[in-house]
Amino acid sequence: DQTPADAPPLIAPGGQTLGSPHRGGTLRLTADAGAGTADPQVNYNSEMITLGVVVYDGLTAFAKRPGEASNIPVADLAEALPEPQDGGLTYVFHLRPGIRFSSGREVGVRDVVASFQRIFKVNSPTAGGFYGGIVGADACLKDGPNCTLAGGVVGNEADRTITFHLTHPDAEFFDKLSFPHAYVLPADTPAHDLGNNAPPGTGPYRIVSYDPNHGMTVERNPYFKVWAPEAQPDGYADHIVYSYGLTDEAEVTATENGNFDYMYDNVPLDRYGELGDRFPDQVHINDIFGMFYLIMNVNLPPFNNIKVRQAVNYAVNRRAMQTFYGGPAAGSVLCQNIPSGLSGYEPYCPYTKGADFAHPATEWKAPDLARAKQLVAESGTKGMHVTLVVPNRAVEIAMGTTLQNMLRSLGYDADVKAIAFAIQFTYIQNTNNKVQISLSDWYADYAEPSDFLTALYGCENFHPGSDSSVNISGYCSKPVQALFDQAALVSVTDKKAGAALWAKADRMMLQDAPAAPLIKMKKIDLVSKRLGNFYNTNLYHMLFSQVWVQ
Amino acid sequence: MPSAVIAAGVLVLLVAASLAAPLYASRVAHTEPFVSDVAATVTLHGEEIPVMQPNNNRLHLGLTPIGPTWHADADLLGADSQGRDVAARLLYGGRNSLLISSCAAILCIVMAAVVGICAGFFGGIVDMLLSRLMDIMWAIPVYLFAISLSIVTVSQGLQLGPFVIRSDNLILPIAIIALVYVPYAARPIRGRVMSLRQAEFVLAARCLGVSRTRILMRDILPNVSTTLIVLAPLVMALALLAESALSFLSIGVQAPAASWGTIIEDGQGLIYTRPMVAIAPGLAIVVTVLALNILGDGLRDALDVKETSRRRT
Amino acid sequence: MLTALVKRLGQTVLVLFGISVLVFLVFFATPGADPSARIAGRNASQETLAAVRHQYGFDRPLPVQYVKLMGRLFITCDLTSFVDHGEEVVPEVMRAAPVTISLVAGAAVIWIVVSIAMGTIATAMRGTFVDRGLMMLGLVGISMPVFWLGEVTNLITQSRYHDTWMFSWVPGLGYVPLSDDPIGWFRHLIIPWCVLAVLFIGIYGRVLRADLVAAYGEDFMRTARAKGLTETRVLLRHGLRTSLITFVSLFGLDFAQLVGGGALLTEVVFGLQGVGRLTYQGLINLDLPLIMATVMYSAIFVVLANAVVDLVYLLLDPRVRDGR
Amino acid sequence: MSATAPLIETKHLSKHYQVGSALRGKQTLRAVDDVSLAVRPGETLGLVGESGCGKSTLGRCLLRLTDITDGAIEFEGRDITRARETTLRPMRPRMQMVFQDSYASLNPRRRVGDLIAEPLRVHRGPNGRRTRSEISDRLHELTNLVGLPASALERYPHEFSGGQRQRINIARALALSPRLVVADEPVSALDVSIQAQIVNLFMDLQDRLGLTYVFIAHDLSVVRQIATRVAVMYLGSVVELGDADTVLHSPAHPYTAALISAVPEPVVGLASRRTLLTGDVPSPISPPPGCRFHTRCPIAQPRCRTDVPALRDLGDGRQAACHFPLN
Amino acid sequence: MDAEYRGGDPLLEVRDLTITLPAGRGKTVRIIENISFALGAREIMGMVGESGSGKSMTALAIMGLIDAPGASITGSARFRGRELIGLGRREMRALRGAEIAMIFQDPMTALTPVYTIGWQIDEQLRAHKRLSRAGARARTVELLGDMGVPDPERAADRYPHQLSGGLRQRAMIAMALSCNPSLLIADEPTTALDVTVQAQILDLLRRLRSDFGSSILLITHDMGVVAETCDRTMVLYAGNVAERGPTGALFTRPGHPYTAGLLDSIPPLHGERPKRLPSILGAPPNPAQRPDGCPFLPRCSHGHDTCETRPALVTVGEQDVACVLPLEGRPLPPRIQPAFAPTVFPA
Ligand SMILES: Nc1ncnc2c1ncn2[C@@H]1O[C@H](COP(=O)(O)OP(=O)(O)OP(=O)(O)O)[C@@H](O)[C@H]1O
Ligand SMILES: Nc1ncnc2c1ncn2[C@@H]1O[C@H](COP(=O)(O)OP(=O)(O)OP(=O)(O)O)[C@@H](O)[C@H]1O
Ligand SMILES: [Mg+2]
Ligand SMILES: [Mg+2]
Repeated sequence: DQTPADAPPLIAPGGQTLGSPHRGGTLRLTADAGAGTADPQVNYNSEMITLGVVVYDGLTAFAKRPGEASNIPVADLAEALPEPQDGGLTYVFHLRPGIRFSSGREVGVRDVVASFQRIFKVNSPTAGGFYGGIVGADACLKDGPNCTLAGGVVGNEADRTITFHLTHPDAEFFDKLSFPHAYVLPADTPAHDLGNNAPPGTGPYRIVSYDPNHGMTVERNPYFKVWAPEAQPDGYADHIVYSYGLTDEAEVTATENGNFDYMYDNVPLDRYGELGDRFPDQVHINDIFGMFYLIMNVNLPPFNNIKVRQAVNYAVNRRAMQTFYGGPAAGSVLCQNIPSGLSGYEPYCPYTKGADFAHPATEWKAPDLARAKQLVAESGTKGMHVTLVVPNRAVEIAMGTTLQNMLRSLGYDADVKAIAFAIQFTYIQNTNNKVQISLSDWYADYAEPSDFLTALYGCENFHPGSDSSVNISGYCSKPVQALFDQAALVSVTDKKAGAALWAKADRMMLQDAPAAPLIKMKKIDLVSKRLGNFYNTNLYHMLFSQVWVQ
Repeated sequence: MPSAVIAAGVLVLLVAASLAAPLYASRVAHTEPFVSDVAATVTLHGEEIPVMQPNNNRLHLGLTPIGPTWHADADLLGADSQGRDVAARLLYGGRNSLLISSCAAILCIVMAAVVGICAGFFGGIVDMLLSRLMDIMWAIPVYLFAISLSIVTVSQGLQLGPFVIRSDNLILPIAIIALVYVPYAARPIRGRVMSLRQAEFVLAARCLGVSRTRILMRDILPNVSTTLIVLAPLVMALALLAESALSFLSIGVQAPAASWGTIIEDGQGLIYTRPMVAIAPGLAIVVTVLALNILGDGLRDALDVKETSRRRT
Repeated sequence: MLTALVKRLGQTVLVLFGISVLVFLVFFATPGADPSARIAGRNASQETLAAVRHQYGFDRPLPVQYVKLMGRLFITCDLTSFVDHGEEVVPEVMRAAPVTISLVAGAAVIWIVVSIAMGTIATAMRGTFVDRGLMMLGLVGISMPVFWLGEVTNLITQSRYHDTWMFSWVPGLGYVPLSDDPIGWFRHLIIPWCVLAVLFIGIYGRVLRADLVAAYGEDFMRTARAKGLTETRVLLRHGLRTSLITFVSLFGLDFAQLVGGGALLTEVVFGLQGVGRLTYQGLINLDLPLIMATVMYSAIFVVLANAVVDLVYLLLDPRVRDGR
Repeated sequence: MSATAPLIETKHLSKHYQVGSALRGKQTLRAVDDVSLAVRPGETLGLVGESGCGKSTLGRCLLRLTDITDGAIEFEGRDITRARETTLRPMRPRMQMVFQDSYASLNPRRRVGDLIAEPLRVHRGPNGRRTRSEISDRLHELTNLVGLPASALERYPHEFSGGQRQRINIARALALSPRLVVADEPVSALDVSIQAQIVNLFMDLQDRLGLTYVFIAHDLSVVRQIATRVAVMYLGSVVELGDADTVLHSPAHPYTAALISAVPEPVVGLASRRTLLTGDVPSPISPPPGCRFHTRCPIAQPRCRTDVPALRDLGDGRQAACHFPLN
Repeated sequence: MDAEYRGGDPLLEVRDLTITLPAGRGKTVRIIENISFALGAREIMGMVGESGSGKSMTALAIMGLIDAPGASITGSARFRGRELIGLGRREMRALRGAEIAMIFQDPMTALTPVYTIGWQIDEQLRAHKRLSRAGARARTVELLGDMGVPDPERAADRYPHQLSGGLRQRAMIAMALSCNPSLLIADEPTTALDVTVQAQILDLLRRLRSDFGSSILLITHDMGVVAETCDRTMVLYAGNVAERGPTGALFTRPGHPYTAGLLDSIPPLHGERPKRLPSILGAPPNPAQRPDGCPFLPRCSHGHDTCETRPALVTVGEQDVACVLPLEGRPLPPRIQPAFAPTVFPA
């Protein structure tokens, strides 16, 4: 039996590591509800993905290391990260031998190929976005059930290689392969959404049962052996049990009382003081790639006027937004589209008191209402009716109220409307709903600037009349789009040059101001007293395999 | 009926206090209860203190609104998570809550009276259809309706002929609450009308050649009025409780405006640190509902006298 | 007899049909409620969206969708949630039912016992301050919003005074099946029971007192007293027994409504995964299959309860039995 | 219309109710069964019988206050058997009713003046719609007529005693100067001392206004006092019909005889002379076959168990439904 | 002992019974004023009077069943020499149903609708006697049989609503008699019944005296019922005794104008039909607005000055009369008894 000590325990930033390494026991997790299907190729919810990373593997994986190091893809089921060939159009992976699914079967080349076909067969949400660049994906998107990806993903059983052919070079190809939807599942996994029945995986754990309204039980995968501790280390706890059903408030109380070791949901704001006073050692604060931003519809008045959008950017009190999110410890003011920690980030803030595009500041200081009012006056849109749509959650409503005050002080007849959280995000995307301005949050799928730029403002992501149109502002600028494309292309070969281009694109877009970035969020994790070795990865929060319980 | 008189007094007091909300906010508390201001300060014992108090613990996480100071000019009942004076919002909230619930109660009683009287008086197929309709209404989840309506009204508003109802229009919660409790109120009315229909004085009226409509208006309706009057405070109490849920679903009272329901919802998130934010409007609801019920009981007793003065033989 | 049954059944089907059509229409009339994009996932490509739409049949005419939905709900019973894709809603409701029944049954026992005690004591001491005090207490119970009361109770028992001797025995929120751990079951539920019962204690206590006081004026009570029976016997065997008829009919409907999901707020506040919470989940996620399943379940329960109440009426009241 | 033509006449009138719970199945209750009667102008027909024998139902049928199952009714020579409410409405002023329960028949929420004026408001007078002053004059006339103080008009029914309430009822029934008044046990609920006042009032009014009464009562002595003719009902049917004095002095039907004999009279020492019937009135849902009275009849013969006796003329202006009439 | 009672030791002796009830706003109203009477063993005494004259109240006071809050009962009611007014609850309960039983007007509402009549009779038996269930039921069936209920065994298992009015009243009587009470108070036992059934029940009541040896206080407003059933009669008017005495005397020579008026206003069933019925003007006074003097004064055709003070009961001949006329030497004329009814059925 291998000890998990193979992966050196690392001290996570924030709280303390308690106790000594301990293998065994049950890790008890709580969340207010399950998070959809247990099919890892379909589920797109961070709650499920966080658990999935200790159950499944792809050819590559984001390194299971604490902090920044976890942004980087490393070889997982593949022997090594291959060098791109054909100028970034071809990748050849060698599959590691001797790895077994929790069903006992060894992972073979055909499992890998089938898994990629399955992405399209089950209409995986990222099928188009992430894997549309594979040769043959077009046909698969049109006719999922008969997807072969012929010529796109080619397996060779004899030398255990899998060759990918892309239609165009992709700097983020490894990121996409590391993404959970590209997990390798047994080839005989049914080609439909599996619902509550999780398929076998290769990670240290396997899902024994799942009921999205009651809970989930996870136990060790008996066939697991560590092959690359960086990609998939062994776990400490013998069992992981998820219980659903408590409200966020109740989750905090229960975790404080030691009934659970970790709560998935965000700690409600009003409990922060109590946590700081009584349980500081059990709280861990970590950066995540998530932000709040105020989206303006560039096709609807008054926000079809660039001056108005800039005015909003000048007027918005980012500090107040930060306060509503829990103060400086819980989030940082965000002035630009690329948050810190990503390539392309540069300290840069044109929209603050005493700054403009000619003289940008490095950080946000205060709103510039006078300037904003002047811009509004110039735009001639004063007095128009503006409706701000926010999701009906306490934090967003508080932010919305303040933003409404801001819009009113700019001279607009402003309303704030909170709509059901469940549909808020699809609702604001659809141009038919004529949403003028809306508040939303956004989380990155992986640590690349494109996830904040191309995804949210790329022309290809604007689909009028569709519920799926993440370019909510409807922004599409030829020069900016050209920069996006160039940055993506350059990044394939030269990350550094690419970063500079991303930064340039960000600055250009900021001037057009299709949105007003507000804050970058942090994740505040509350754990039980007995949980040790808190271990945070940037993308997937606490890594369940690396914490121990006494 | 001294208890009923006291209850009526309490209600009058509540209404008066709510009406005086602007006075309280501007003259006494010197606060602007609809503007969130996280940087605001209040003066207490000559000392300036921030309304949103930073947590000076190791983590410096979050801000906690000031708790009850018990000084009318400085956040009497404390502040909410947006730094707004809870006491002032409570008074403003009373206006909306009382308005919505009383209008809803009246509307509900009127609709229930129409339905109950038609079902009870005409009987037969009319009764069957109306009763089943009531069953359907009773079983429909209100909140589904509310969520849908809130979404419909958010952007374009609800188009009703020439009228556009926006989501902050108080007609919406009033109408929804009224509709929801129609089956509840219509049932006893129907029963009462069914027994009245058999009453000898209705037979007497028919014998006099009085038309059905006139019998309905002159003989049935006045006798149902007792039932209606007794039901009204009960429905109003229920409406008060329902209003809170609807406000949460963005129907009716919209942020930053307040109602007791929305304040409870705000307070729900503060219940562990500043329970007063939720407890105060909760108590306001309890007191109002209590007073309404006592008033209802008193009314019933008072109105019942006439019916029972008849000596039992 | 048979025709009456058939008629009743017909009306029931009519009601269920009406409710389902309304729920269905309301759902699809809601802008943004189209589940395709939510099922497809954030940032899904248009092709994926179209594929999902086709796969779930959202591109079919509404009546076809309705029939399919109803068929899967009632006939094949394999209707799955839009949100938790593989989740079959019918078994889910069935799994949630025992939780709700545990909650409601326990609360019912409490509210019946306490309200009967309250009603009879108040009647026996009518006019005194005990009577007035009890009735006032009942009113306070009626006036408290249940979710508020639940939160405040949680605040006290789970957080503020959880460490004191008074509430240290209170387990965390949630549910333990009776078969697994009877004592745990009891300890988990006792507080939710009380909170849920408070409202009904108020209502039933007051209703019972009113009925009992009215019964006091009845001739048969006078007869019973003239027989030389003790006051207690007169009150309990004659007064209470006859007043119980209203009580029982009220109880039947309330019980059914609660078992059908009416205890939604209590379940949510106390983290009990019952039918009410399921309804709540369905509503906040706008998950039509789940909403439909819980609403239909609740409606069937209410209709069933109506029938049972009629039956119990027959048992309790010999007059009704003979159709007089 | 000739002088002897009946004001109201029923031919084989029947009224059946459907009763019983849905669960146990419906049953037919024959409240009134095959009744043929005629009431001539100016006379008083007394209708007697035990509780539940169908007196009130018959009274209501006469005025078409309920639908009729079978048979026919003519009022003033006009067939009103199937007349609709709208057709009947113009005839209502000429046919009125006074009810037993003086309280229940007055809407407790309306003032007495309002109640009495109701028929005046809904029906046109001889010169069109009545004016306020016409109505008020008529109200005072009516209160005088029935012996109510003028102040009564402003008060509510519950402020009056039973006797006064019955006067209000009578005033209302008389407001439109009807020809026919059906009085359904108008004195049964009253104390004896008040009962006499009301009976006198009825008789006075008949003298003064030439009214025709159908007077329903279960008290034989009251019926004897007021009626010119008497119809005795048993289980929905008329068993004896004839001149009041004749019927009550020498009854032909054994039931009538038993009824008379059972009346307790304020005369000491009479009790021993009673002829007691045994058993109770059978249910109208399952009436006995043959003569309906045979189960309690002291002189029943085997034939009574099978043959239904028809109402036969006995010569002296009397009719009885008995195979073996007395006298 | 009042002048009128001439038997041995009375079974029940009521003296100056006064019942005062609160009438709101701190006022009180005297429902019953200084009523006295005595009832001998195996005697049937009638109590007549119009509705509201206080008949039921008197009976309930004797039974200790007045529990209206604020009610005050003064005077005395001795049963076998034992004071009933103010008797402890427990002692009263032991008497009630066992020694003194009561039956009520409407047998439909006076029986608990949800229990079989057998159950209800058993209950009374077992409340006072140590009897097994089966023993109680046997006695119940026997009693029902005694009351002339056909097929008593099955009747015992029926619910009140399943029985006809007559049978229900028989069940009530059986229940009242179940413990062999020495005093039976019957509060309008036949008012809700038809005449033919009423005759049967009255017949039954009369037989009780011989079969069970009970005394009966028969409350009614029907002079005919009294004439037919009672040995002695007491006439109540507005909470006061107007007249009392042997029934025969009272009917032939009524001493009080009210008694006379009452008797006259009953339409005769035989003989001459009066053109108009003699009637008493007006209506009985509301207990709260009772005149200070003779309560009958406002309606009395003989009223004069001396009636302004309340007249005391005086013995005139066989009766006691609360009227000044006999004392003033102007007694009412004797009443002409109506003719006897002919026998209709062949013997
Ligand atoms: N609306 C009705 N539905 C069903 N049955 C009825 C209805 N009205 C009367 N009956 C029944 O019809 C029969 C005759 O009733 P009706 O009231 O005419 O009797 P009655 O002679 O007036 O009796 P009473 O002296 O008690 O007034 C009774 O058995 C009664 O129960
Ligand atoms: N609980 C009570 N409170 C106040 N007044 C009462 C109460 N009970 C009876 N009374 C009044 O007492 C008076 C006598 O009532 P009681 O019932 O003894 O009359 P009664 O002679 O039995 O009349 P009836 O013939 O109607 O039964 C009536 O005026 C009645 O209104
Ligand atoms: Mg009748
Ligand atoms: Mg009485």
